[in-house]
Amino acid sequence: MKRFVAVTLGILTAIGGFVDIGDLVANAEVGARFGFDLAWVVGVGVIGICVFAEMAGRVAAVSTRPVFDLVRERLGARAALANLLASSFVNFLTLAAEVAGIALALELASSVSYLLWIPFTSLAVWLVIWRVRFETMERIFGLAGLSLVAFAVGFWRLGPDWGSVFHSVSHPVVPSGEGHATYLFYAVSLFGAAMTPYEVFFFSSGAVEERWTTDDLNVNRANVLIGFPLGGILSLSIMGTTALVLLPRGITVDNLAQVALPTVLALGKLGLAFLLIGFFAATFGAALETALSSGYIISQFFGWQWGKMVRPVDAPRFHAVVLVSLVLGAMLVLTSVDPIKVTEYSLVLSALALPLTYFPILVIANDPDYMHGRTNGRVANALGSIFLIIVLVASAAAIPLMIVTKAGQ
Amino acid sequence: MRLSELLHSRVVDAAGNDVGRVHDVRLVQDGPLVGTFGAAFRVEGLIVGPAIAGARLGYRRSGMTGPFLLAAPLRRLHRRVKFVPWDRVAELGRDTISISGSADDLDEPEPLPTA
Amino acid sequence: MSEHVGWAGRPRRLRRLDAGLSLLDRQILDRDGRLSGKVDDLELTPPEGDGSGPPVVTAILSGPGALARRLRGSVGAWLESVHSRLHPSAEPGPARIPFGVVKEIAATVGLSVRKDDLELSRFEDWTRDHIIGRIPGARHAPE
Amino acid sequence: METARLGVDAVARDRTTGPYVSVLLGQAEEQATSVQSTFDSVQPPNEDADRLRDEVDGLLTQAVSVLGDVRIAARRGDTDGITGRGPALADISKRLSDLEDRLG
Repeated sequence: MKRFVAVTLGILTAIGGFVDIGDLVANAEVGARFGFDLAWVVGVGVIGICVFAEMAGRVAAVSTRPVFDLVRERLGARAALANLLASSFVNFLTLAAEVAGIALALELASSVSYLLWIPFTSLAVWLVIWRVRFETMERIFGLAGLSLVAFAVGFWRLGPDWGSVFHSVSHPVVPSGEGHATYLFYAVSLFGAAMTPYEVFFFSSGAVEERWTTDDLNVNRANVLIGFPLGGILSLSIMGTTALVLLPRGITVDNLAQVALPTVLALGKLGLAFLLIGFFAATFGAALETALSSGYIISQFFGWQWGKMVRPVDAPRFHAVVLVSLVLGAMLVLTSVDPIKVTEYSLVLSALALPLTYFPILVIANDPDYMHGRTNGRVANALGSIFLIIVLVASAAAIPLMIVTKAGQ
Repeated sequence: MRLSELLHSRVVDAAGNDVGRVHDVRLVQDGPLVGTFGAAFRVEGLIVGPAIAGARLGYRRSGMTGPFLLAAPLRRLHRRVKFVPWDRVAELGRDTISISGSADDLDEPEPLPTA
Repeated sequence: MSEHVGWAGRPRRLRRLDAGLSLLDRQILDRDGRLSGKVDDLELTPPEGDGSGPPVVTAILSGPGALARRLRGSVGAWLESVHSRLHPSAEPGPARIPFGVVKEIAATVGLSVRKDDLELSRFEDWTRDHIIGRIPGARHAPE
Repeated sequence: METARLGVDAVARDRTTGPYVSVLLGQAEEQATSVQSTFDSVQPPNEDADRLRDEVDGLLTQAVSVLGDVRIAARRGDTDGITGRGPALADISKRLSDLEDRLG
């Protein structure tokens, strides 16, 4: 059990990154529109985030430097500031959407409008950050988020024809009725969702919060190799259930209730109960991840004391940033702007900012002054280089595709 | 004077030929003793080269060899980098630093080791 | 290359480093390991005496007063004006950490003093005293 | 429409809970309403289009009304009220998709 609990940082990071409110809906939407024809992107994204999260975790364990320190040390103050502004904006939009996402999950359980829940959900997120120890927090929300495995069970119970599923995953085509640009737009969004920078900000800062050392490199690898593929499997399961049930009926997905529908049909009330717990835990986890990340990266840029490992009075500016982000985020979603649209746009913006985060990680993971003999091996460097190119391409394509396709419509 | 006033400045030689931009400032620890630190660092010279991105990524040091995709082109670019010893600095302007003599007799900086 | 005789009698190579690469933008830790700002710039001073010869690194400059100049452009100007407006003295300079209190230069820069003894933490103190410190539970570590 | 049919189906097979279904149906109704108002705001170019417009609009009005009834039944926890409207939903849904096919 102790060994299993050691990987909850990876699980929470991945759940927050792969199945937060925007991704829950985006995965379901992609399944209902494209079937299994975009599943390969999730696979590519999982490998990409594993490669870079492993490097970031290793750097954090060996040199005790979290990712945003590296960004500033290698890009310099000006480019790091540009990254800080872009990443903070994405973080903030995502945080606002997650605060609403928790409320949407509560609405499904209670049928009380999500807008009424928002003041309580944002207060609850803040209380957890204020009072709960980092390890306790990651265990509760990481493990509770696992109940989203109901999606995988639901997919299996829906009894897909495995042969044809494998065929369409391995031979993707652009479905008739969808343009190539739209297909590519969703591909970039899914890739951006898998690689959102706040995952490595959170993961590496979490590693520092837990005081990882060189002895924890195996824990790092286990976290990465269990957490992120698990997040990917959950994403694919959601896509699969909607591809099997909603696609044949021509249903397009735009809310959380529809995301659950195929699994509810397959598994009934018990399945619904698991999904509701999972929705709650995943959106809550993502809210914690983004709220903390906003404090982490601003503090790490300026060199302020940050973290939950010290008393709040000892990291006052860090806690002030988190508090202000939460208040502003709650105010944004209380305007009844569609939280799901908010995250869809933030995913595209995040694809744009990816290289500014992943490039410095790759450079420093090769720097013997930081790594003391734990620099990248050949495999890590080969994969890192390939994914750096993919990240650059996705970043360059993100905005043109969004304009051409009117954000995938 | 601040370090940032030197970084990125343009460097020209006595004949007015362009030498490049200041990539970095090399320090050596042989100044007067200060507090608990020991000998202070003093400026040894300027590392000057073509205005390229990536001058700050650390590929000037001998131990930085990966990944190939970055290391190969950056190490090649760093071969065109020159070292200007401080006694060659003739005038510090706002954005331009003039050096005495010709740029042709400048050597490459000695590569620093990594840990 | 000049060589010195180290304290143990063995010849020791002088330590050299490239300031932009190995000092600038690094995290500063105080005596107790607390995060105390970044190396935002370095102060270079002409040597004592006639002032000729190579400048000596006399201090680390840290905080918005130092960072603003490096950012240049409108963002830098904005940061500088915020800094001088919030600062009590009429012509605030950047916060100075004399190099004499530097203990170690590695992936981080370690100091031999506590951060409260430096003039670094004005904004931090204000945030603590007026906002965070007033919220119940701020003085206990999370459990 | 189809979302609502699946929802009603789930109720008939006792596979779901009241709050969930009422949110699901409420959102389906909202969607149908927004489709109808978007459609109504388009100016028909000629008389043929006028006739078509009336036909579609009539169908959409029926759809919104049935969806409203189902949603209200779900709010009240009236299972029979929900499942009893299954056939009506199926009928309107089929006519809408026929119409869509005809228009290509």
